[in-house]
Amino acid sequence: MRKSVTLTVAFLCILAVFGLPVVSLADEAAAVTGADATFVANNTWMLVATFLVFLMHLGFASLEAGMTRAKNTVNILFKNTAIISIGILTYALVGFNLMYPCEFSLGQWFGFAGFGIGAGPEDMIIAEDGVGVYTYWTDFIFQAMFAATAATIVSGAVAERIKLHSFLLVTTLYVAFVYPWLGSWQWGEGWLDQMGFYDFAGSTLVHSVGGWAALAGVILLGPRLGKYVNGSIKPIMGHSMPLATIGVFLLWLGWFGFNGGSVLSADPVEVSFVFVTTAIAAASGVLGAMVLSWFIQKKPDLTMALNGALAGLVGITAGADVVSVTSAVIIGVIAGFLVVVSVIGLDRAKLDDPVGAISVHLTCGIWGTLAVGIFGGEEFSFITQLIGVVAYGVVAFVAALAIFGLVKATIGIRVSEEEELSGLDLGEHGMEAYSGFEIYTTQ
Amino acid sequence: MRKSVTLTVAFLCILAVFGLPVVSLADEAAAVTGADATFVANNTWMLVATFLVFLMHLGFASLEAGMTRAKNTVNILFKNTAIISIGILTYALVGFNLMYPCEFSLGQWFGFAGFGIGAGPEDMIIAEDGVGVYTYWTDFIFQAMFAATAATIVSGAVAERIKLHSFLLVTTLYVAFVYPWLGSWQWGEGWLDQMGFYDFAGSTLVHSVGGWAALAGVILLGPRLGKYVNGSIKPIMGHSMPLATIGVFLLWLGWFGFNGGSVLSADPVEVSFVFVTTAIAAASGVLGAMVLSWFIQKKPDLTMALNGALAGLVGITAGADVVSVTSAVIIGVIAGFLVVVSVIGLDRAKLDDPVGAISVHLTCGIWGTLAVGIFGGEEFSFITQLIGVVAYGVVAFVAALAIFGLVKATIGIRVSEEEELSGLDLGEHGMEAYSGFEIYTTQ
Amino acid sequence: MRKSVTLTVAFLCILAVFGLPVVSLADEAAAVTGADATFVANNTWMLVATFLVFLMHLGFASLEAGMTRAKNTVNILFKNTAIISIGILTYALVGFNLMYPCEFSLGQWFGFAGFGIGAGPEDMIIAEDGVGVYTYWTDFIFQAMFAATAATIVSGAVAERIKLHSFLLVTTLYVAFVYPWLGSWQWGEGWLDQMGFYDFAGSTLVHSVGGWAALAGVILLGPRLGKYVNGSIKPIMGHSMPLATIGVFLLWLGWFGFNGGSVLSADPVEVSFVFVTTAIAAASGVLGAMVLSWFIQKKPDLTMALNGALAGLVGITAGADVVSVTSAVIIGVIAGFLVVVSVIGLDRAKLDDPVGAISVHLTCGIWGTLAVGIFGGEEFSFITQLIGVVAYGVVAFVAALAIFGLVKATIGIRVSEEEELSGLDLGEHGMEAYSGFEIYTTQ
Amino acid sequence: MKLIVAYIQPERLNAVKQALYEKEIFRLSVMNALGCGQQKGYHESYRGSDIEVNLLKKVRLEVAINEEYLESTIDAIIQGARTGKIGDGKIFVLDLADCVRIRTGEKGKEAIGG
Amino acid sequence: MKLIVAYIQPERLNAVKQALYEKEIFRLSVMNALGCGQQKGYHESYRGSDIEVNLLKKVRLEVAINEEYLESTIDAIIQGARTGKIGDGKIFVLDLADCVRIRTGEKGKEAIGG
Amino acid sequence: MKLIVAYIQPERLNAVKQALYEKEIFRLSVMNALGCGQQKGYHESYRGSDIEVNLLKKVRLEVAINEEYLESTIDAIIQGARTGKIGDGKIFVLDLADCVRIRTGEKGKEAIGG
Ligand SMILES: Nc1ncnc2c1ncn2[C@@H]1O[C@H](COP(=O)(O)OP(=O)(O)O)[C@@H](O)[C@H]1O
Ligand SMILES: Nc1ncnc2c1ncn2[C@@H]1O[C@H](COP(=O)(O)OP(=O)(O)O)[C@@H](O)[C@H]1O
Ligand SMILES: Nc1ncnc2c1ncn2[C@@H]1O[C@H](COP(=O)(O)OP(=O)(O)O)[C@@H](O)[C@H]1O
Repeated sequence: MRKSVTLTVAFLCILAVFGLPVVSLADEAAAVTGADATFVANNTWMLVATFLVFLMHLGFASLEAGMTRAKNTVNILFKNTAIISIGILTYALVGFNLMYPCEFSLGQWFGFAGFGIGAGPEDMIIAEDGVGVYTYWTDFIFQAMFAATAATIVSGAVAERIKLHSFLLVTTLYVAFVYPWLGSWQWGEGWLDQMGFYDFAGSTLVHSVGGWAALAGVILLGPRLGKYVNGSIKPIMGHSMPLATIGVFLLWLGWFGFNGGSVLSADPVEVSFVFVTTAIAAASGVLGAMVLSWFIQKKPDLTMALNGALAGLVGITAGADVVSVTSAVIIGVIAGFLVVVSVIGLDRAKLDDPVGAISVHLTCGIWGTLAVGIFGGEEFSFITQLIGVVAYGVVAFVAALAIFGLVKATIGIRVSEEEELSGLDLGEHGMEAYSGFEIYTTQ
Repeated sequence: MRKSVTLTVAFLCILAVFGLPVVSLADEAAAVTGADATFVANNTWMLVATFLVFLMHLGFASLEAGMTRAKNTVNILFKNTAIISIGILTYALVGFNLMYPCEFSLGQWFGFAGFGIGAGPEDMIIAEDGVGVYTYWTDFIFQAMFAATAATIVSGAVAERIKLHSFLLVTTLYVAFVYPWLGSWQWGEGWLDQMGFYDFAGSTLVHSVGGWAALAGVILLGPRLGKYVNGSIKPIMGHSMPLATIGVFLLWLGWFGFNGGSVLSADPVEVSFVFVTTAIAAASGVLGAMVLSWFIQKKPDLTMALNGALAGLVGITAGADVVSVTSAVIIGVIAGFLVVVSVIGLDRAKLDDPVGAISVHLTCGIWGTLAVGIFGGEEFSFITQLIGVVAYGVVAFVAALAIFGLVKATIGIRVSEEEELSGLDLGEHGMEAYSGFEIYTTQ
Repeated sequence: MRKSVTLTVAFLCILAVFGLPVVSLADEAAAVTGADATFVANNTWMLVATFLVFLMHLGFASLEAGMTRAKNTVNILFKNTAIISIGILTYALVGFNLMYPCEFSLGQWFGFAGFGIGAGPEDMIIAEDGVGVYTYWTDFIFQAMFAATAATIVSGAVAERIKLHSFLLVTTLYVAFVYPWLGSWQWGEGWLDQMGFYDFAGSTLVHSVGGWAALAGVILLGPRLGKYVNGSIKPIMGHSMPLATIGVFLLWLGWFGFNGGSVLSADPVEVSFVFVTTAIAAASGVLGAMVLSWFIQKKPDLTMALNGALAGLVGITAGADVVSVTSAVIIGVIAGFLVVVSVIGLDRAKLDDPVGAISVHLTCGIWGTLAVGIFGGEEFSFITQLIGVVAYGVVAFVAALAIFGLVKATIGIRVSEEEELSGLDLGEHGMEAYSGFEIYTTQ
Repeated sequence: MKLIVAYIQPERLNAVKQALYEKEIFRLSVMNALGCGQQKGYHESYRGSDIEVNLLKKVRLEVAINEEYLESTIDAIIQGARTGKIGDGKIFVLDLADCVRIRTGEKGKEAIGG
Repeated sequence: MKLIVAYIQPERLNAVKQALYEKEIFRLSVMNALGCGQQKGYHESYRGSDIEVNLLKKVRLEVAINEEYLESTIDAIIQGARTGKIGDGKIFVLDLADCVRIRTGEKGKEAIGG
Repeated sequence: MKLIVAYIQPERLNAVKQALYEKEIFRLSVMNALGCGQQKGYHESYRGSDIEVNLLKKVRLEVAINEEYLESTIDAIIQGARTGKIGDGKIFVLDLADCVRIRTGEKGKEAIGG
């Protein structure tokens, strides 16, 4: 808040942007260079991107709550509130320094720069070619907001049947160690980066890494009671389409920060181009999913259109800055197709993912990463992209299986049948999400 | 995400803004001018405005869903998800080049610069007086977010009875052709611009153009079943006031980008002044609608207060940068009055607009445009404003009637009575918005 | 919207930020200094912060609605819509000039610079050391968004039983006069500022000032019917946990503007550091509240975790720029503990605060202010902080008691028992929030 | 005295109320119900799978009346609810042993009506 | 055995439960209902038009009891629900042919109570 | 003819429907209810205070049948609903004086079934 702005010395600097005569009397003012000012603008944009990515957590919470049953809503909301808290704190404690170790201690495979944050350059400014792009603090907080995303992706897939404390334990381990360690291979300038692998904002590093853990969780947990009965699929409808829609729009909004911030400066042409490809791919994803689901299911399915938007967004994330607008359309439409096919296919395979997290984040994350090799131009190699996808896939999946498996073997991961039937809100929290509303809890 | 920031060369540029000594050793950094930096800041603001306008689509979706019945919620949400997708894609394909043709081919009435986007200046920078204001991409995406708005306005007015595919068809045609063509008359530097007509951010170009189509749709569709029975009005209550309220607050928020971004740069005085008039007019709109509805209806009506905020916002949109703060109060209060009178009046005239879209966007859009002629100062002529209002009104209304009429005559626009009674969610989508909730569907 | 951008003269200014050769031919462009550009960036950030604080009002509306019963939802939403309107308008009329009087007329205790706004410096630019930090208009609108917050805090605490018009009257008086007058003591450079009291973004000036009024209202109103029966506490559950969660995430988001904007410039290091402490304290607040409530209540309580986030945010608000990251963790965790203890304690004391406003804003506001004296370093004195807390406490509480008391004695503040039982939505508004839904109104 | 319980299609409620009013039957109670009868249900579809919905939304009416109104009440309900399509509903008639008006304590025939 | 069906004002439910408890009647079932009786409804208003709400929110109770409790149950309901204002509600008494406790399979009088 | 009213645990509804189907009873109606019986309720907790919930969520079934189906219907409900735990529910049997199919106007035994 305004503390001590002295109006009397305030008129020295007059806005000259649109042709007004410029008078810069103050020496301090004169000493402010264009590079300094660019730094301020860059850093401001990165902070805007940071709060947009933060908002994605509300997006996930809303989407996941809307796509599941009313009796498990408190549980979902609680998990998402806890995740963002755990994500930020563990990233400060170990994650950041594991992901950006500066120096690797094990080839280009592993490094750790120590616990806690604050050990940045003296003036806390990170610059490129002499122009400040953001501060150390901005760097940390932007990355911290990303970190929790991987865990949130898991949350939706394992919803309605996982024990709360087991989930929190898995999440903490995955976000604190696996995500940042794997991230270091690429963004931390590790071996994959050296090899020429490209993943602009994290189709693989964030979304697939989350998606693999989701898949591991779904396999080890098994489907919700009543989902697959006598070989037939009994869909379990989400309880609030408005919540799901709010979730997707907020995620789309957040993605402007997720991708736009991944430019790592406010470079006008780059950031605005990323905005365009991001928006176009999302719109194309809606279109693709809408058309295909209308065709397959005869009626247009809102949840598929919503997943289509996310599919397009995940798909464009790896190459938002290097593919053309036309390619963005193609990537988006195909992602929209893929998510519909994947949702239906996983259901056939009896892998029960209530919100479609695996289809959106894993299937389309892989697609997006490979798409860089197809549409990204000569600099990018499909093979290298494939190597990256496989490397991340193997390690992330095995790590997730190990963690989930260990927790399953010790404290267990699945709530009792009774609790599942009456809902995790009563079982885990002794609370209802919609007190007073009459809700059929027969399903 | 962070790719290769080399910390070691990073300390050359030290923030000098608040009196710290400045050392700019790097040559590259020294070469960055104040104009360059201003360009970065300008473009950043325009992108922020872009995502704010994007968020308005969630605002519309929420508001429209909240103000209609639970049995039509999936349909509303689907329409709004499809509209933003269609809006962005058609605007990329034809809209942008129809609205900003650079050269007109038919007097100052019509021009088209070809299909697709990307044909900007070589460096993609758009500048004024030598200072970059935004990039070509920013220009496109900011405008694209606007385009879909006109269609969304229609969506609310025709809700709860229009066939989904007919609506999508009408929308596509209107957004792809009518809206950008009409827009070119003014913002594309067409005949109305030449004449001195003024519409800062689109009271007429966006809101009235949407409102006229809404009116045409409402006339051709007829009222919802059960709305006007034996000459008396039977109000049909919206199913979720929290959703409606979320919608209006998000719209208000988005308007800071809608109006603030229409400055087309981050010019501090202009943008902040627009923020002030926008906020003041919205607050005054709430006040006006609240007081009048309290007076007329004896009890304060939340939906009227909410519509009042939007009324004030639509009202100030044409002149946010040229009217005084006091005028903003007057414009807002009168808009608040007008929306109440208009909602009640349209109901008397048996024009059934479930969400008040016509009252908010058309009535107050006209008011706002004329208000520039009254409060805007000597440069602006009431007569010219009136000419603009009438010209847009005639053409938009006729075009909308033609499109709606054609679709009505061919594939039909209204769902069957049976479908309307059981709800469009089941009829068009085979889905429920609130699975499990007990809802009276008797109305 | 785009009015007359002449593309032909647009290519003169090429982005040089990342090493491209720079050609600044235009004289106007050359004349733009780094200080000018910094001003643009600063002001842009302040406007972003402004709309974030605006969004907090939606956060409060959602949180308060979610934590109360469905039968009072319209009333809550109406109050919050009215408050932001009243807040902005009264702040323009008297508040701003009461809070920043420039010159005090009564010692350093009271000053008033006259009615209305607009009397800023000629060029409307406010600068520091020759570098523009924001415009007069930005200053006003940022502060105006703050002003209404104090009233919103009260709204939640007195919910479900206060007469609408009485509440609006109290609010208007408190926001127009008490809040800005008290604010002038510190941010207006009054006596407490002179004394060295420090309250960065308003733990005391905003939150406690709101909290004291909430306490006064709760005392004078008495508890809701059925809350305390025969000496035992009967919890009255909120009707929508998704709404409450949306509210808290939006508040957290808004806080990045509330605290980040309170830097009063886009200073990269300062703003980003404030982002970090703010996020860390919120995350720590969640953790603290989660752990303690899990321990006390045996099951993890979502509403406590949500209040924990807000507790951490209120706690860090006074010292976000002067405490270390580690201190932010400690401040947040303790705030999280405090909010749980305070919620339970107030209930024991039969002070019925449906949303926990007093615990969040008053208890943690005091804690945050004192924490500056503990963790803020040598410049800050615990005693001075305590003096500030007490001074604000005494005057705010007495003023609130006086206003509430006067209104109670004249037009009454509490609705009839019958209205309370059937709900304020029917009683005050003749409307339902969830038309069609079957809701048990027996509680 | 009889207690009539009727299940009808939700959208016919207004018509039934109207028909009852015309027969001067002003007292009734209404509940939401799910029903499964001759009408075989319909299909929803969610995320690519088909849902068979065989518990359809119905409205349940209760009307307590004196014997002499029995015929006209049943007629009125039929008149308001019948569309001729499967799913129109059913009327059940129960014997009512007694009836009490809470406000006055009146019992039997007087309590039912006025 | 009798089955008592009562419509009361929602806000009286707690008082009725209390009164029943005092008479040692611990078993009951509760439903939401809309009712139309002597009470003529009230007016809501929405966007400038008046809505006549004549289906008011009520709570429907069902209490199955043995004959000997009939009087005391009715008294308890009246005591808890009566305010003296129109809209207080009605009590309907039906003959109960049989009663079965699902858990044990017990039938008749034993099943109803304990 | 009889009208069977049964209160069961919500999660047993599917099993009961299944059991009824096997006995070829395809017609039934379902409602939400809150119930208070032998089962003593459970505790929720909200903001540090304990809430005793003694009105538990139940599902109320109504099945109208001809006399000859009475035993098999009751058996089917018991079979589907019984878990052996307190709270399994109750079945009430009422005499049904008449039954009308709205669509056709049929009365009595024919109306109830097919
Ligand atoms: N035997 C029955 N027992 C209980 N409810 C019944 C019975 N028969 C019909 N119903 C109720 O009446 C509704 C309409 O029955 P349905 O057989 O579909 O009507 P119709 O015979 O006119 O086609 C059902 O959905 C169910 O709620
Ligand atoms: N004859 C009836 N049949 C069915 N329900 C009735 C009948 N009479 C009253 N009710 C129910 O009882 C409720 C209260 O009736 P009302 O006549 O308003 O009470 P009172 O006689 O005390 O004024 C009604 O809303 C309705 O739900
Ligand atoms: N005498 C009764 N009158 C009305 N409803 C009853 C009665 N007894 C039981 N119920 C209903 O049946 C439900 C189950 O009863 P409960 O006594 O818990 O079952 P059980 O005897 O198997 O333990 C109750 O929640 C209530 O809804």
